[in-house]
Amino acid sequence: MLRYILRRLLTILPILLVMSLLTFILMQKTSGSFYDTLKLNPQISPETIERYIKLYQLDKPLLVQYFSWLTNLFHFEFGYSFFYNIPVADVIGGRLWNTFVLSLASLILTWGVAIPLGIYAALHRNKITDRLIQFTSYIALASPTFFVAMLLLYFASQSGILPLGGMHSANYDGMNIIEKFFDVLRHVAIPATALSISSIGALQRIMRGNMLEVLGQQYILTARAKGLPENRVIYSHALRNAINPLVTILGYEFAGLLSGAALLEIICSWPGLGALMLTAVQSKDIYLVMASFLLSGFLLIIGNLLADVLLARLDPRIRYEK
Amino acid sequence: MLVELRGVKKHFAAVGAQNKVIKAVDGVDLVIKQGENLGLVGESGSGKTTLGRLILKLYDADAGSILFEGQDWAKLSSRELRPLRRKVQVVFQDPYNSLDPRFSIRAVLAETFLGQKLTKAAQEQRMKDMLKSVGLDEQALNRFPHEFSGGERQRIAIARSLLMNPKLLILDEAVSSLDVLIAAQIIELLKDLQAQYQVTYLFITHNLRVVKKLCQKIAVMNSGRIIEMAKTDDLFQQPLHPYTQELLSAALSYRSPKVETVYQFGEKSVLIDHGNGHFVVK
Amino acid sequence: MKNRAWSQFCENRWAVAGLIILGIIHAAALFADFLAPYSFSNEERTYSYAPPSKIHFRDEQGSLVPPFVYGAEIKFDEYRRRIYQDKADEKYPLSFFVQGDKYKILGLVPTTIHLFGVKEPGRIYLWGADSRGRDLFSRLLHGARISLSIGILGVAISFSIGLLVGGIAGYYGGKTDDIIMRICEMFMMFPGFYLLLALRAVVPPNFNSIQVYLAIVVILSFIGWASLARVIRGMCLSLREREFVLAAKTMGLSDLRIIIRHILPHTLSYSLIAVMLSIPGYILAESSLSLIGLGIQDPYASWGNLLAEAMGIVQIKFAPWILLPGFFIFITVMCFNVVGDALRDVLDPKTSQ
Amino acid sequence: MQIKNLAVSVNSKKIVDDVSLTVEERSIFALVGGSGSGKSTTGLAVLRLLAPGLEIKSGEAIFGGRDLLKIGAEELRQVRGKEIAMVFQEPLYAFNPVLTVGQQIEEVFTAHTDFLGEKRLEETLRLLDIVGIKDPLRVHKSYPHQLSGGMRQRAMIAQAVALKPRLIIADEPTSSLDVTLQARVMELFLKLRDEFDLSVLLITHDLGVVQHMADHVAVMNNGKIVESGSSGEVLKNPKHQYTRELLSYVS
Repeated sequence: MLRYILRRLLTILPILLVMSLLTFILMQKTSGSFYDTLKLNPQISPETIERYIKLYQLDKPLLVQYFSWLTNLFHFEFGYSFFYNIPVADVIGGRLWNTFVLSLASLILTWGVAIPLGIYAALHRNKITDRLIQFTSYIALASPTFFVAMLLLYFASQSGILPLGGMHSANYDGMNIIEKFFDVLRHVAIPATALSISSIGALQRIMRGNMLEVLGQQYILTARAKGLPENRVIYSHALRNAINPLVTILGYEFAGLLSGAALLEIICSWPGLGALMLTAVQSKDIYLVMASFLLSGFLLIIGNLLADVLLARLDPRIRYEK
Repeated sequence: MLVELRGVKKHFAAVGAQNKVIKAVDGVDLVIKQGENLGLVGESGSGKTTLGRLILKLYDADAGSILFEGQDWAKLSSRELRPLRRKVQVVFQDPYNSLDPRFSIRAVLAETFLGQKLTKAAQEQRMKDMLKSVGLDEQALNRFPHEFSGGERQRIAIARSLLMNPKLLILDEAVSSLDVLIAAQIIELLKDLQAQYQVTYLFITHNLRVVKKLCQKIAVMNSGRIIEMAKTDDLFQQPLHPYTQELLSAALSYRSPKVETVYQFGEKSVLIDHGNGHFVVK
Repeated sequence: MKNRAWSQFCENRWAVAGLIILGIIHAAALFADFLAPYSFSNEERTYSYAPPSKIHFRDEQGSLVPPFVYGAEIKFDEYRRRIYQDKADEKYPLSFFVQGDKYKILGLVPTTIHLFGVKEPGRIYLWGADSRGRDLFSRLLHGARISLSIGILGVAISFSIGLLVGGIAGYYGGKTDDIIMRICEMFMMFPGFYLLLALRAVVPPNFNSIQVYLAIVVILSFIGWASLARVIRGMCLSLREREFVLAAKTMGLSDLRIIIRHILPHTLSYSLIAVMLSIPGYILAESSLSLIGLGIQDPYASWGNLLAEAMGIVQIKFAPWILLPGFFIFITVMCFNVVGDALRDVLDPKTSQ
Repeated sequence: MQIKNLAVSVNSKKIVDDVSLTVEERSIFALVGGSGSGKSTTGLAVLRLLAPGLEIKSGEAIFGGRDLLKIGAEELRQVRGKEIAMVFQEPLYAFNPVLTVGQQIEEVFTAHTDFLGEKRLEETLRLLDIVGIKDPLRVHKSYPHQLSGGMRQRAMIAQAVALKPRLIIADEPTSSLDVTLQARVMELFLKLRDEFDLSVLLITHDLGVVQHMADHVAVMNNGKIVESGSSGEVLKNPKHQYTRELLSYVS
């Protein structure tokens, strides 16, 4: 299992390295080097400038700079944000958590709705309710997340029930822990819903298909022939087999989830990694771009590992080489 | 001597596990004579299918040599090999997979004429004749594989093979996925066609009862080796190796003497002649 | 075989409708200059957020006259928002094949003829105007050009890469296959949007519009080829072992013939499905990028940057028509999905067996 | 058990037509036919396990004084697994891949008895031992894919005899096994019949099996029984053309 995890890490690391090198060099070439930006910025104290020039060997060739940036990463030194005028690490920590909250909320919503719907539709195949679910799913599947988000924001502005952006209310700091939880929940509702709509459509369709396929399997016949109650046949025999393939998909879904989350963070001004990355790209804040990019890869690895561990627990046929 | 195998080996890397090889074919000597049908019998994993594909040159042998009409195909370039290939043809087990689903039966059969100078009319006539010999209507030409039953597809596959005028036709579990009755009809058909087309069969199967009708000689395979080889009647009357005995008693009477199913062989175990062309591994 | 598939496809009424709609949208994009009364950059700032023009067929007396629109009288409310009212004495008849902005038919023949329009200083806003008083209908048609062509170009490029790379991996197998597949996995596993942003960050700021457009196409293809390559490779790998291919091999057919006649045709129907189902991804990616201001830049129009106007919630209330680009994206994506799914039902041997 | 005039149809086309047969106590009854003859459908219909789309048109299946085709769902459930058990052709597919073999056998006890966990385990291990599995504890903890084909089929049979049913319906129980294993599994059936006093409805395409195992035989073709009788009688002296054909390919 450990070896498998390492292997997974090794697949994602090369792309992070190559991409970061590419970004590092090209951004410096196209929009000015750190060195110049740093020197020209009157808001940064000379001491700070001195410190970073030494830390990142900014007076040396680009490749040397890249490697010193890379080695500094291992000391959790992410560089300096020109846009925010503070070290990148200070900006980014909370952002990572916020993106995680949004992704998790969307994931829970998607699975919480799609799985029961899929099961229900499969058990009521071709009945009117099933057709309705399939039709709605089709529409949901084609709805662009950003468009859904805009519509939701518009309706929220008309009704005033939900906040129109951000992650906290103004008086967040004065709340107790339960109030804080519900405050975040109210804020996350719109971006998470928008992010989930089309995934729910897709996942529901897959779940329904899997369930129908599993119900036609012979072990279901065996279970019935054993005289098991119908509930047990469906929930203990069919369900697990129908869900397992979905967990496999989950690994690849994380990439999509993070991408979608990034877009919605921007639209709903959710203070996450994606929104940060956009600011960084727009303001050519090089260290921030690099750090955001690397951390998105980090989030992805965590998500994938969780999915793999889950799958290994659920399906005895999966054995990662020991 | 149609085909001659000498010390043929083929090993595969085991899937998933490193440094482990599956010795699919592990030192096989075998001779197939013109007109003498050979039944190659073994259970799943015995290496019989791999052996068939080695003779077909779909795999390259790791060791040993395979001579076809005295010629070693491994020494030929792919350009030299291609025209020779038509001499060994194959009918596979799965009738649903052995015909390209996008080809009409006419297209399937017409492919056999590539490289031959035949007029369209002559081709058409030969295809029709062939379909008739395998017991199908000439209407079949315009239809597609999915419109036929499993047995009919096998007949088409046989027709395609025979249109190539092969010397050797390998039947790789060719009737195993068919219903008993249909299987028996196909066996009868093969028997009838043999005289007409001057072809020799190598029948690969797990079912001793199937080869009994068709083959003059039987070779029993286990763990990548041939463990016994004899004329069909001799083998049925006097099986010498305990595994053959078990196989026979299971196939004919559903009684099983308790013996090991997988045998280990040392490097030196060889086939010993017991007279009258009856060989048993020592 | 082909005909059977086609007639089966035609039985699916949704799919046929989808195909027709896609045809109309693409044709409209192709002839956008002619169909649209204005060019994409023709602006009249006094008409900021002008509502859709009402086309009248009857005059004040109620008698039937050639269609016309009224001129607009602009007032301001207490929040200094524009209020548009018809001027009863200013009528602009709607005419066909009128003179207007210059353009070239299909980029070749210069002309000034537009399908319809009204005489200056009157303006016709079929679906309303944007903040700068540009005609949304015209901009939507021009935007369709960019949005749709990015989808098609992007798929074409990444598909060529995917077919080539997947074919190589599938045909040679072994080590080559291993390495290529590791690379594919890397691309597939990475969150595309972050990759998109990172790549966008390295596009020089001094690029002109066409260069940005091409850069976006290249970036999208660069991210998208991997999943197609993986599928093609998988198919080649399994086809190679199919018994009819083995049989063809024993018949002494050449590798080239086997690949062309027996292997590729089997990947083609899948490829067609994959193309249909992946175009929406490219359209959406371009829209997202343009929506957040990193894609197609004003004054050029794409559905994404048109929708960017709707990011301000206030505007939606007073000019709801600015949401239209969103519906167009939705309809197009929907149609591609419907057609792609129907194609799969018809062509995928797994479901048709 | 007695089946009377059973008819099953799909889309109003009859695939089992007017089938009647009687399985005596402690006997092995073979239902023989080619694929598509309706023999499997007959077996499934008795326990009302037909796939959606297949419909029982008429007939009775009398078992222990009740008509299985008429009793209520709960009563039927009590019969399934407890009084009539089934063994299927391919044990790899007939076992749920994500549950251990032990869990699946124990389910039979959970569904029909109030045995506690320990008693269930004990019983299961005893059953696995009876069907000739050498290390029952390992098999109990294994997932289906970890066992060989022969082992799986033995475990399947253990599951079937768990509650000493009076009848086992075995649908091609050996067709997916290698010949040598086929023989061993068939012997197991004979042994269990004697040990548990049960009857077997053996559905097969292989008259060879019938020859050595069955007391009675019925030959099916195109949904109809074309010939039936004691197996010695039918095999020695086949009346129907189809039986003769089938038989000619066996010897």
